[in-house]
Amino acid sequence: MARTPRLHIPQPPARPGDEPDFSYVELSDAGAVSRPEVTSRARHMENLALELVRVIDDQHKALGPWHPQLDTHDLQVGLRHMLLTRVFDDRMMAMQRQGKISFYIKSTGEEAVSIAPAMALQPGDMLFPSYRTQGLQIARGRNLADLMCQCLSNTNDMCKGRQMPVMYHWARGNIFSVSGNLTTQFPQAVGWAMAAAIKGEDDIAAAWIGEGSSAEADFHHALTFAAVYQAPVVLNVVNNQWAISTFQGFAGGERRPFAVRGLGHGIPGIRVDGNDFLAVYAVTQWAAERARQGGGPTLIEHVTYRAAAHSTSDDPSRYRPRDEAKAWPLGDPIERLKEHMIVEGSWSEKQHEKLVVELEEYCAEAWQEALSYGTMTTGPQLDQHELFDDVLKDIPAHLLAQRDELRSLSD
Amino acid sequence: MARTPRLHIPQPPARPGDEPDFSYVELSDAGAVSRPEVTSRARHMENLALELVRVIDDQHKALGPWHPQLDTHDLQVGLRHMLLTRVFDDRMMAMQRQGKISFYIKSTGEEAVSIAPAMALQPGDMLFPSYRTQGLQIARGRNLADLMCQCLSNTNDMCKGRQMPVMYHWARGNIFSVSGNLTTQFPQAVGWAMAAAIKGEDDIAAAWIGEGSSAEADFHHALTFAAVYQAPVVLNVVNNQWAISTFQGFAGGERRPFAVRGLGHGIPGIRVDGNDFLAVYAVTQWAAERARQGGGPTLIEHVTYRAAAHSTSDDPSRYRPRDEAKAWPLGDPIERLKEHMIVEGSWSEKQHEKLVVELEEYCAEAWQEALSYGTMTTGPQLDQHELFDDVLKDIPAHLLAQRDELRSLSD
Amino acid sequence: MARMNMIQAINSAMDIMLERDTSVIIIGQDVGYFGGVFRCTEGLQRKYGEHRVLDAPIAEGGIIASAIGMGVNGLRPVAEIQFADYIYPGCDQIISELARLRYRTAGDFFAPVTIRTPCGGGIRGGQTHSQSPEGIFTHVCGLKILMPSNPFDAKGLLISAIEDDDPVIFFEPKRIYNGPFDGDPNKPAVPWTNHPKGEVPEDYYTVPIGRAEIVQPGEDVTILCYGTMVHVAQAAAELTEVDAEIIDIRTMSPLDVDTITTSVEKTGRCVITHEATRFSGFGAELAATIQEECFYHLVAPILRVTGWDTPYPHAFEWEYFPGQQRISLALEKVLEET
Amino acid sequence: MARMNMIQAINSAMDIMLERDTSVIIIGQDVGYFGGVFRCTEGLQRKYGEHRVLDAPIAEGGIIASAIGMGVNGLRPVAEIQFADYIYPGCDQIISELARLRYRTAGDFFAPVTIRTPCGGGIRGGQTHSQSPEGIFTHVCGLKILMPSNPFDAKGLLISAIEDDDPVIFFEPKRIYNGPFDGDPNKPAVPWTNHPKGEVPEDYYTVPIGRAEIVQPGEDVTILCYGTMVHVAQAAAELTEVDAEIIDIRTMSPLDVDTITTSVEKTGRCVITHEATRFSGFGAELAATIQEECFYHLVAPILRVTGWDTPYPHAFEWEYFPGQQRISLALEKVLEET
Ligand SMILES: Cc1ncc(C[n+]2csc(CCOP(=O)(O)OP(=O)(O)O)c2C)c(N)n1
Ligand SMILES: Cc1ncc(C[n+]2csc(CCOP(=O)(O)OP(=O)(O)O)c2C)c(N)n1
Ligand SMILES: [Mg+2]
Ligand SMILES: [Mg+2]
Repeated sequence: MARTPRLHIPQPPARPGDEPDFSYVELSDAGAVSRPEVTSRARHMENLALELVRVIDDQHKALGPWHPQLDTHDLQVGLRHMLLTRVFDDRMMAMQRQGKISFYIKSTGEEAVSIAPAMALQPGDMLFPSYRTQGLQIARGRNLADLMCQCLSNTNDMCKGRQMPVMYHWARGNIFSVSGNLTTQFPQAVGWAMAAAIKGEDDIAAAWIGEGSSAEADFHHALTFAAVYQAPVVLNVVNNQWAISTFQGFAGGERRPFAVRGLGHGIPGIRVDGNDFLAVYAVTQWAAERARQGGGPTLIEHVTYRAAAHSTSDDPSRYRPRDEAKAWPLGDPIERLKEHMIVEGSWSEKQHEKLVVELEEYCAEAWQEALSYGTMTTGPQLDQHELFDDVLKDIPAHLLAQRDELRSLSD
Repeated sequence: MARTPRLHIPQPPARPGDEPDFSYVELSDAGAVSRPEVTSRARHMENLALELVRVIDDQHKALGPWHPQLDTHDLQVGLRHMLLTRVFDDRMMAMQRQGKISFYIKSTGEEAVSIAPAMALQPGDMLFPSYRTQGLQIARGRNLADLMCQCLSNTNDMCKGRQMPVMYHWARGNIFSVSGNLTTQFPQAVGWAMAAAIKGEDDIAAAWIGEGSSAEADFHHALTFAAVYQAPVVLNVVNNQWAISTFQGFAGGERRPFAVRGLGHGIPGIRVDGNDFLAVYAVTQWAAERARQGGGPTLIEHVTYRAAAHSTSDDPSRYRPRDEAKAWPLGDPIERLKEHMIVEGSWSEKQHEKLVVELEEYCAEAWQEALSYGTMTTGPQLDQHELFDDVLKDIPAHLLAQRDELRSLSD
Repeated sequence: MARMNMIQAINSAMDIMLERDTSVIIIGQDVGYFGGVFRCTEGLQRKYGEHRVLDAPIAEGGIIASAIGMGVNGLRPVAEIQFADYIYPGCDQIISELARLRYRTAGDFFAPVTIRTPCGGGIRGGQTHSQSPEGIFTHVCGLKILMPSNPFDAKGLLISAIEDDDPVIFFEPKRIYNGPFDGDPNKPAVPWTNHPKGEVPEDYYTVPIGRAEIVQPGEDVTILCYGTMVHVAQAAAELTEVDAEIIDIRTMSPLDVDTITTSVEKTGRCVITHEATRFSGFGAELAATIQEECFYHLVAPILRVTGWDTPYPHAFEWEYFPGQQRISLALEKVLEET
Repeated sequence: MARMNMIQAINSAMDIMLERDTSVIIIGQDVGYFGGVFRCTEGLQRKYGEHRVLDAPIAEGGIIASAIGMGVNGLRPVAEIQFADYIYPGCDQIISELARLRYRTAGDFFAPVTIRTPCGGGIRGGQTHSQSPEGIFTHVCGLKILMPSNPFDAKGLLISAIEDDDPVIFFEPKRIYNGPFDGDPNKPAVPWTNHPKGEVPEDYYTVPIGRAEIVQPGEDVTILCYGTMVHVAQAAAELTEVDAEIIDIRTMSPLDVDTITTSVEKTGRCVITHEATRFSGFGAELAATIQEECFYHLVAPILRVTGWDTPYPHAFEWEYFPGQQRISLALEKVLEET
């Protein structure tokens, strides 16, 4: 090339071998960000997209206008759900390493961004999950064994063996199906919310994607349709800094926070400390109330960190410093809620230890229950001929013929 | 439906029979908007996306920091190009009505948004047009007959009869091909600009879409890629208030101006009076300079009005007041530049009348020249067998066979 | 019975379904106040309100996606894509989501979306207003693909599609919106008025999905066609005075294989015609299936008469269009063999 | 000669082209610093810099669109779509733009873009990491569609693709990235080391686009296949001890019809196999063309052995995969007929 290239290439703060560096993450003090009325106009609260809503401070105290004032019971439930999510993740990861399941995706360090919203929303609200929001299932009380059965593609798998692990859904629990195709759920959630509004119902929708996924077309479709029709929906972008090997700068995070994308469409954007359970709860509650009152959509950017590998197929030490998670300035969501509760006097180290043990046992039992439905290779097996069901509502002639053909093979 | 629907449905200000109402268009006074350094950070000039850059005031004077200070020659060239565009449009419309061409799209009232940018950019800059920017061709000196030949699908058609009328391109003139598929050119322009930057070249790209088209996925792709790589590109959204029958609210214009979409990505957004030749020239020059200096992309919203029907297939009296164009608060771009030049003493009514006659004659001559290359039904004809060329660079075997088959039919 | 053209028949289908089922809604570009660029939704917004008949942003992907979300939330959306040429921005939502939702959730979720879209050439629309992309979607399992050839079927099939719990793409051959077209552009345009299939009940009725129709019985050769080509095939058969059995496929997927094979077993000869490009087009599936099912009955190779493997050109659309002459030649050719 | 697996061969092709032609650039998700999720671009960014090997935002439509723009501006982009299952958001830019640009501008503009994308199942990827969508794109005129079955062809074809001025979609059957796979998942994995096509020149060479390869000559039946299925077909032929002529299509579009018809005219029998779903899949085009061209030589119906017409399931991928047993049965069936 004749001349010097001058294309800007986003640069992550640190690569393997470098010192982790999160100086680029702009922080606000806990309690520092104002909380507008839910009926305020989007243009009068643009600061929310730039600042960082935080409730729990460095001394573990909760403060400021966004303090959701949850009672002890709710705090304990939240902590328990987050912890259970982590324990579940760890066990499934181990099971994948042992070859019991083919694949897994952990949400370690990001538990608050699903648990807190799921608690702040109403049971009738429809959730459109990403593959890293297993916490939604747990917070809504899903039987752990059901999730495990999906990962095992066994006889109790709600997907009948058709989907890779973690692609859960729960119709009765109002949780939509996880798609392998990024961001597709975002505008679908908007459509769901539009239908609720058309029917005059009060339910709202909420959806989750990663920050990397915000580059997809469907992000724009979601914002446009949500803005045009003022759909009652809460759109969550989980900015965990990484999308497989590319840091958030490759989705445009170098220039403006993802919450600001909302403002471009006249949608309120809120940037929240995703590792602060109370803050996430509060902003979700605010956005949900706004939506339910007819105020339309809100875009929430959850600032967090993907502490685990992308998936069991990934090795992050190839592209980021090994100890980056430790340097993450917003800490760990479980630790932070726990410390807060201890400081508030509603929790103790001892209770915590006991809870961990209890949850591990619960998880182990659930695993045993799940195994009783078989694995892909042992125990009871799904009927392979069901692979022809549900392509259409009724099996068409050519699929019946193909099923017969498969049947004749196995005979 | 049990309950009252509560979905928001955007409402245009006026429908057939109603009084036109443009009170929703937020205006600024001419000269009132500040002009930042081209090196300023996007976040320090967000006001540009909300205010309206205007140079020519109600007394036809040019003023303020955006006054481009063009000399008389340039003003006359600009006026001539705009006028020629209009004269050309009127003739082609008439030709369509007479059945000489199958289809046409006018740009009446929007001439400034192509003529002024084309003049403010460098000849080496690559233009990615929409179907309503014939002015780009005219400003770059395209032979009128060439454009007419395209509309006639005749033997001199640069598209060899393959495209509907107005789908021009001009490789030598650095004008890309108009696509029938909305918005596709936007991210392509970004890619072109990325390549220029990779090669270390100084050329930049510019692209045009309508405001309705900003809802398409490719708008988001363009903004994301432009922001991430800081591509040297000027992205123009022509907000002419209508997209066929739907007013700009259905693209999200009810809430925030389209220029604000840029801010969501950290891209400077400028809202400009699209009927003010001088203002459009100035903001384009500013954005081009910024891009050339490595400052990355700019999104420009041209606030204008589609004075004509969408196309020759459309009848706007079905969906908007007949006299809406007259009520448009930003006037007509040709009238405004003309009045300004008269006030400045560099033009006269008489010169203007003479010019109109001259251009009409030029246009009539060009039409005769174009006809000498045939029409779809009369005169010299394209070779129908060329319809197999250019699918691939070399004609593959199966297309040779199909060509033979066609040949055997016509024998 | 009323006389309707295809636009009126399609409009009537939606009108009836909007009336019968409050969960039916219409969404698309310009479909609301304006009534659609081809006027298929004319009057519907006025009648059923802005919450039932929605103008949409210009984003086909967003239209399909929001229709899926609405479908999951109990509505029955009918989404219009203004031209089939503009369906591609919706491909991911159609293929990865709409077609797969029921399967991947083992039936727990589904979205009963009908996508209506005008297709086909012959209106001087050039390469971006003339395409027939049905072949792409017939390869996508989980979708039902329809194309009617007349007002009666259009209404009955569209009602079936809207009532169907599976996703349907309903292609509307725009060349015959106003009247049957036999492939000769020089003849004066004919309205649906005198065509038997232009008689359309004003009330609710259905034409079943998944059934081809024998438009004309015959002994010597089977012609498989759909959409506009049904009329062109009929004209070609008449022109050549061939005793052709003409089958209007109507539902490309799932395909009514029985009707087709029964016919070819009888005639031993088959010509397939569609407007879409030939290579890997839907005609290939028809030929592949027939040669497999009817191998021992075939006395001549199955021929395909289709659009050339080029984009649809503006200037030479009649040279491009698989017209009477090409079909006639194919008929003669298959009949030559003994 | 070196021993390479398919990943190394693909990497080598790009390495050589980046070296030889400064207009070649690579763009895709995770292709830069990380070297790609399948490691096909490993080391290339380090060697050629961040302006030649670009990590991209997660937007397939944007990747294709920007590659088109770069192509128009004189570069020769090689775009990676991380999985073929994720190509759909790029459909509009591929079909409406990339494939049509040369035609609609009568040759004045073109974009020499190569799209690389891993396809196929057998890695427990479920329905969103196992698809083979080549059939959709073979129906789109203006594209060239390739799928290699071994390292030697992969490198030679990829170099041809990058040098080609037409747009190419280069499908990489990921199941055989590391070794040939005969369809039996219970056998230990085999590396490319001992396979003759695992011998790959380190330097520049090309394998021509548009030419099928007779992988194994034979007299009794022709097997048409590509990608992973080449190896499965070979195993099935061996298993059944059938004297099969096995043809690796390699270029699906434009298709090397001559090699195919010459073979079928000789053998009189044909089995077609691909992993993609059957209905309207690429096998249909093969069967349709062959029955037309070789009608009088065929002694038995052409059979297709393909993925079932369902999404690719996670649990039953081997029940889904068109394996040795199904191909063997088809071979036996076509040989039964006399
Ligand atoms: C349409 C599509 N393109 C690409 C992929 C492959 N892919 C899976 S996850 C992923 C990264 C997503 O990152 P992000 O959105 O930040 O979510 P996170 O993994 O960080 O939770 C990619 C590229 C996909 N699944 N779908
Ligand atoms: C992908 C796609 N969808 C739909 C259309 C049909 N269509 C052509 S022009 C148009 C309206 C565009 O409006 P706008 O972008 O505001 O441009 P304007 O006509 O006002 O200049 C529509 C919907 C198309 N050409 N391409
Ligand atoms: Mg992420
Ligand atoms: Mg417009």
